[in-house]
Amino acid sequence: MNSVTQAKDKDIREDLSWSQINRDVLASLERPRATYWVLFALAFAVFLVGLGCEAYQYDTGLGVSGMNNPDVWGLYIATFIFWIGMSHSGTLLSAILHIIHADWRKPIYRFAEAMTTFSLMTAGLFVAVHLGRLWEIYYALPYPNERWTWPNFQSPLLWDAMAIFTYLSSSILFLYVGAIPDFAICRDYATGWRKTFYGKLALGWMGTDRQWRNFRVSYLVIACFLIPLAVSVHSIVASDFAMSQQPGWHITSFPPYFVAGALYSGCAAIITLFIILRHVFRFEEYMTLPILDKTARLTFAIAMVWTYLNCIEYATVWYGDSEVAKETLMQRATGPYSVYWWAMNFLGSVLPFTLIFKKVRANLSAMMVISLLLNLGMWLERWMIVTPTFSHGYYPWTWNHSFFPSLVQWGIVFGSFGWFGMLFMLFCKLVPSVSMYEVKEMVFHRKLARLHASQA
Amino acid sequence: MSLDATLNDWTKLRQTHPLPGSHPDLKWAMAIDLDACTGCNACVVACYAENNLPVVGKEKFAAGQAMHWMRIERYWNEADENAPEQGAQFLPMMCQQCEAAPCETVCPVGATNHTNDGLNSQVYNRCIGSRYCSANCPYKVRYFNWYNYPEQVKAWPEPLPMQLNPDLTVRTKGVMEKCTFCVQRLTDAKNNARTEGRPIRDGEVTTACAQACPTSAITFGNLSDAHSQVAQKWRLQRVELDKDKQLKDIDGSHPGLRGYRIFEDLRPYPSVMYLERVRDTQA
Amino acid sequence: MMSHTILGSLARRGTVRAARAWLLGVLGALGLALVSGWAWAGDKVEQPIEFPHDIHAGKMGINCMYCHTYARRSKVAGIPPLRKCMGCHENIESVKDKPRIKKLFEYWEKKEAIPFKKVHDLPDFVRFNHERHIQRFYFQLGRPVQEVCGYCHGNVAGMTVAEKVEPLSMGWCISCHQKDHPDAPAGTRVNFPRMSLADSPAQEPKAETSHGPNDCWQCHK
Amino acid sequence: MKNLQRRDFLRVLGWGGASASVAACGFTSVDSGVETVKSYVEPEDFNVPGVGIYYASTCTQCEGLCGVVGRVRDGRILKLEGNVASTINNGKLCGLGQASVQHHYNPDRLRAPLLRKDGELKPITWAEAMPILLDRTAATRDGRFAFLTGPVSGHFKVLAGNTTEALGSRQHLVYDPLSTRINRVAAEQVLGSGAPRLLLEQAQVIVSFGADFLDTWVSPVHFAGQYARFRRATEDKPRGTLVQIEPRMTLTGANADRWIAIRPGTEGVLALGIAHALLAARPSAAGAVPPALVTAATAFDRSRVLTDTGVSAEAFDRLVKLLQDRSPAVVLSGPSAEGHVHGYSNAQAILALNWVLGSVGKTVVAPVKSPFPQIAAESGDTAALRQFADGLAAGRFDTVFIHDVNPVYSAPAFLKIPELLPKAGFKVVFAQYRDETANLADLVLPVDSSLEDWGTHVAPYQGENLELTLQQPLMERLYPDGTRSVGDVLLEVLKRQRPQEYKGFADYYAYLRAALVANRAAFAPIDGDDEYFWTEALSRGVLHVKAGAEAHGAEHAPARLPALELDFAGATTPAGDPYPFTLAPAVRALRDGRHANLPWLQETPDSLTTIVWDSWAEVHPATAKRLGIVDGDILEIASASGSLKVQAYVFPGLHPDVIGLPLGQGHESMGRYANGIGVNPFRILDPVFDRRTGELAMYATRVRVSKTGTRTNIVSDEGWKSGNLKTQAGRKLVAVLPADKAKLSEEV
Repeated sequence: MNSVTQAKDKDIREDLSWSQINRDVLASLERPRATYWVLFALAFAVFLVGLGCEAYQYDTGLGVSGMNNPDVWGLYIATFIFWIGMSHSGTLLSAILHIIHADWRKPIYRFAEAMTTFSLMTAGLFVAVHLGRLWEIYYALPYPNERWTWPNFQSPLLWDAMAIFTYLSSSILFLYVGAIPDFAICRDYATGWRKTFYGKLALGWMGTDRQWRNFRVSYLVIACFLIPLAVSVHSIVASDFAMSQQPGWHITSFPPYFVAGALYSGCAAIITLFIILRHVFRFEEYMTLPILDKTARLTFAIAMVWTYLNCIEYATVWYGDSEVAKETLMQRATGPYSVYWWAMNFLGSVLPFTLIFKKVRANLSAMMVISLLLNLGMWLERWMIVTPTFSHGYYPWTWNHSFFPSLVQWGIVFGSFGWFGMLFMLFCKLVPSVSMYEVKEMVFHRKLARLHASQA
Repeated sequence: MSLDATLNDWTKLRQTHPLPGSHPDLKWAMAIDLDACTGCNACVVACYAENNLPVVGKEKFAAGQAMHWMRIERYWNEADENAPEQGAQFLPMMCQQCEAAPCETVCPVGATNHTNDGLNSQVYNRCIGSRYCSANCPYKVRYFNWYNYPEQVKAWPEPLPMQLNPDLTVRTKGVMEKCTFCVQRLTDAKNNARTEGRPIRDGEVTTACAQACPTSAITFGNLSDAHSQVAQKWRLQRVELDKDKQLKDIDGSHPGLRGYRIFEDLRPYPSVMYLERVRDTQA
Repeated sequence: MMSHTILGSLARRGTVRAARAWLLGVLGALGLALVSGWAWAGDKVEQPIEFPHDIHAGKMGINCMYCHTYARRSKVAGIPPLRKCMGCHENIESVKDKPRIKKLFEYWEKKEAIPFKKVHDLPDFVRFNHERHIQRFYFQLGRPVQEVCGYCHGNVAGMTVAEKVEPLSMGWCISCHQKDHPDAPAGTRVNFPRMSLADSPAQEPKAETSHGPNDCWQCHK
Repeated sequence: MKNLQRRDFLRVLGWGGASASVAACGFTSVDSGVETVKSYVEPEDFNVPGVGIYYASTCTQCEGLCGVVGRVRDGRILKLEGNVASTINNGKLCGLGQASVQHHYNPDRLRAPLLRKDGELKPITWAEAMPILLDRTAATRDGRFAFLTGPVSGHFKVLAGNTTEALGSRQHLVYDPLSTRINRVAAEQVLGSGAPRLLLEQAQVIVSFGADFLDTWVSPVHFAGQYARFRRATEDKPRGTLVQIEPRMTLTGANADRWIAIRPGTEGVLALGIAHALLAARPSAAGAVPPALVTAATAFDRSRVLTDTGVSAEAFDRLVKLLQDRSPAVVLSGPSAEGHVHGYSNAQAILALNWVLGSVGKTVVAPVKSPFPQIAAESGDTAALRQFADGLAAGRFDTVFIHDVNPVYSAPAFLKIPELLPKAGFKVVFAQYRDETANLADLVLPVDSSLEDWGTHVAPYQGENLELTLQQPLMERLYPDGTRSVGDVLLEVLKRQRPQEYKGFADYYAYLRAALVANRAAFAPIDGDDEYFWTEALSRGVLHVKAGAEAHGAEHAPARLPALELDFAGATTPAGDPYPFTLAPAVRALRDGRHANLPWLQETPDSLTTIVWDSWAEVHPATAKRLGIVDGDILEIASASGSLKVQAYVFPGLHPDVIGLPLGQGHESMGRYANGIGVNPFRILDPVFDRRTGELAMYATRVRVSKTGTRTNIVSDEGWKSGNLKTQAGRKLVAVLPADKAKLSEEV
């Protein structure tokens, strides 16, 4: 009884034995709940749908996406930003919280980081998908070639590509380095092909204190390197818009606005996956309600920041000198897309207030729904940046108030979720999605702390 | 190789307005007299004929995927929208060949550049179809090949392909295209002039639209040649290429001036000057 | 120092060797990309009549432009009209019985053009202008015609049917146009990527502004 | 022979160029030995591969007959430009003219003659076709022959006439669905010439009663050029002012300084009202005007005119004042004023204003008279079709030739052409496409496109000097065994009928050449032998006909206005009409539908509505409001003679009692680009005819409008799908400057 209440308000039970942690976590690699396979199959199916649509579009031409002269970007770029955004939470949890020594992050940062990596990969897909001539994509790479040409270094799109690739590679590195000790554990417990597999990954980790020392330092270095990178990436994505001529796009406050939005949707996504993993891998002991509670509070805070910056954006337009930009803003609020726009504002700024109730934060199913809705809101935000602006730009003759993406476009967008889910599920099955050694540290420190307290 | 050139000239790359006298020899430009323009569409068809534009058909037109590089826009007065006693207003709109073109800076592969004779070039075979240029074009005069018109859509059933102009390509799926001021004609003219070792004569070459226009509303020529017709028109209207505010706008002292450029306040410095439509209010 | 120790620790596992292999691989790929432009391999083309350039241009030393008469007047060099061949060969009794000449006469009887195969073909988005180059190098700079044509077509006087000996790739074009040889007018030098705005006269000499492959449209259509 | 070499030059080269450029800009093979390069066997030395050469010819797309030059490269005609040598279009060319290359390259062209065998049209060869044609025509019993053509001129007219004659018939019927005959007859009567020269650029005011001279009327490109000069100001002449008065806005109306919507059919009343007001203010003018008109005018006082025409008092007074203040003026009468039962009276009253304003001899002068009446233009009329129909009904024809017209499509339903045509014994249709009429023929002979054929033309409306324009092939036949020149065929017929006269001529080309060379004295001198004359003529494309001394100048206009026969009965419609609206058929680039299969024209947005690839019914906003009609509603437009369903387009440029309906669409058999697109208003025209000329009254059909309940999306270029934006939304795109502020005379 006592221990139960203990478990309720503590981030993690302090009487967890090392061996139990290993057993529980390694179990996730062996025999997850059946839900896992259901989800995986679902993700895979959705991915196949997207793949089909893309194949069709690749062969027929982008026209099948229903895009047209004013609206040349449609959902692809919107969803691209969305996925870039998703990627930020991982860094937030693992790197930032790591540096500020918030140890409650430890059980959940691993999958958050995986999320970073995979959502970046998904985002990268959209860059390719929305190209008219995907097969010529290498023109954008600055490499010495027989044409003796360079890409255009002025183009924010190029900065984008560079930033994203840097971010992707370093976050993969971060993820990998952070997991080396766990790979070693897997190696020690595994048999058959898995032994060699984890053996290779573990890079011969022995756990000697020299290794630990180097490990800690390098981990810290990458973390410090990653944080500014994460911020810069989304700022650069924002500059795709901020640096253009479109009314309602060239707004100075876009970069921070985008970063906030990114962290926001990231946190929401973490909550979703948190709940899913907790269920399918029986991680009740590690992904505990108090941690969820903390994450939820963090989400709420970021939601407020985002709301603030959102208002800033409207204000800058409203008090700015560009009549057309103002017109576009009004168009969003009153025009054909107003439904989505209001939905976006409601989901993004009002809904988070439900998170101030402890009851809600403690209710898994409620949190599941809310987190999904928050992300829907964030996705709508991206779409509201792209489409209404195109549909009502400077030039009235080409206004198109009735643009709506074709099924092919939707198919590809949904497919991307399938692709992400597939990779993520695969990852959780192959790599411990809870960092064993860090949970052990956590438990150890907590114990220690209490001992000190009791002695004092 | 010219990465160093790029880096050396970084400041120049970030330049946001044209330098005076940047085209000492050649600067192609237009003057379009909206009082003469009757909206008869001759220029539009001429453009189709000259530039291998695909006919996309009703369905794709409805989807907003038309490929007319030049379009005639028809506006009614706000005042008499229901009884247009002043008639309609027509505006031929094509790529304005901006001096500080918003489309140029954003292209990831540098497929659209500024040429030395002041054109905004579009290199079809370099384009990868990111459509960023179109997104950034305030006039929305860039047209994207949403489909493979020559092969898959079959926009030119036999024997129509025989009409295609061999001086320029038929663009394929996934590339951006736009009005080029009939650059294939200009290149030939420059070539002949060079062979004969002389500067290009005014009126020696013109665009398909200008050539067809039954009322000669479109004047095309070399703005750097002070005696060319187009240069005279610009001068007379006191419109200057590298200004974003013309005399006309600055003070009311010149009510008679008709010359203006569209969206000048966005500072793209277009190469097309329009002359205001004139209406007799006594009639 | 720090990173050094890290490497040190990893070195035991021989990962540095792996890393080195990686590096080499990447460099190799780049190198390949760079060189690929020179993989031209102009294979010999089967022609309806194996025209002996070596005899006409080589042995006889006939001026290229005597037959290729369009090259100096048009962007397209074209193929000499049949009448051109007959102009001489009608009166050259000595070779009338040679198989190739027989073929020639057959075509002439049928009043039918000889379907020669294109040897030096460019992508259709490229606008190469023979007239320009011949006007400059042959007429203005007075260089020997075989040298001038040879810049791109190689030593045709040494071949029977023409063969492609140069890559004719964009980089290859630039390799000339970028060279600073004394007689290259400033304007024919190339910079990529082009600046977003026309360069000020201060930066580029006047000669450059109106011509020269400084703008993409000079060569791309 | 020169000609043969020319044709050799026009032979298509192995056109690697374009075929490749179709595949261009994606991956293209640059491997050696893939493409072939050919050259001509014996080229002219001006013939350089890769260099386009321009050849002069004539544009036969409309009756304007502009001179054109075609850019020919590697044996392919690529594009047409205006011919600067022609004083009709002075180097300019309209969209319709530009599009004629698509008639030439049209994928739906007939490539072999068709013969009706057991009810089916089956392809045969020319070798089979010609004997059949010759025998059947030879078998025609005396005089039982009719030749229905479109407007003709030049030597083809002569050939057609002679063919008809040779078969003992007088029935060479020249049919033009969009005939301007009422105008011609009235002008003949009032101004002394059917096609007087209009010096628009010298006028300060143009008042046009529905004459769409910028887009479709008589000689649009010529008038557009004049219009530009008319708008320009010089020291001695201010910018001209255009007032357009019509029930439905035409392109010309859209360019007017003042556009006045008038109740259809009351144009004559307004004209007389103006005359009355002017005479009242300036009795001196009455000198030139017969008392008949003066008295006639007195009946039309201001108040009556205003009530009849529905023109606002303010507009009326402004107009009168304008005409009083500024001179010279031109008054034009157009189809919408003439297409009524009293159209002739309207036209007379309107044209008479030129006398009242003293324009005759100033801005309206007599044209140069042609010394060759036999090749002068013969503009068609609709009476010819009625005559044809009557002949068919009476079974008066053993053989009929139909060329350059499509009566089955363009005839009003009440004429029952499709039902009557079978009554003719043997129906030969010369056609480029298997159109509606060809479908009913016994023998369909595919003809050359206008860019493959020879010909001479004399435009009905001439510029400052009388011109004979030459038409020559700009390219070898696309289908050498498939198509032939009508001229050649007729010549064959004539050789069969009158061997003696015609055996001299190898073909139509030889005939033309002989004819012109024989008459070279009549043209502006070209020295050199006949050979040179001929080549020179071809390279110019235009021959200036020396006008006889007697033929020049204004003195040919009658000294004073002859008496008018005015009869406005039926000008105003009875109340309680079951058909409350008047139908205004709008003529567009498609003209009478003969150009509906040109993709460029279909894809080019209509100037005023910007609608593409479709028909539409124009409804005035007020009317739309009253009937609850919005854009895209499918309406049923019903007249007493038929009905059709078409999408609604709310259009301000209308008199509220008028429904606008564009002509030219609604083909059943005109090729892939025309079939099943839009509706054909010709079908529902009422049998109303002009009292005097018997011409079909095109603008007199009364209709009723009802919603069918279905709706569609209008496909237009106009701010497409943005709540149908009609204005500039506060942007400065088209700026307008009041004329009194502008300093046009200082401009270049």
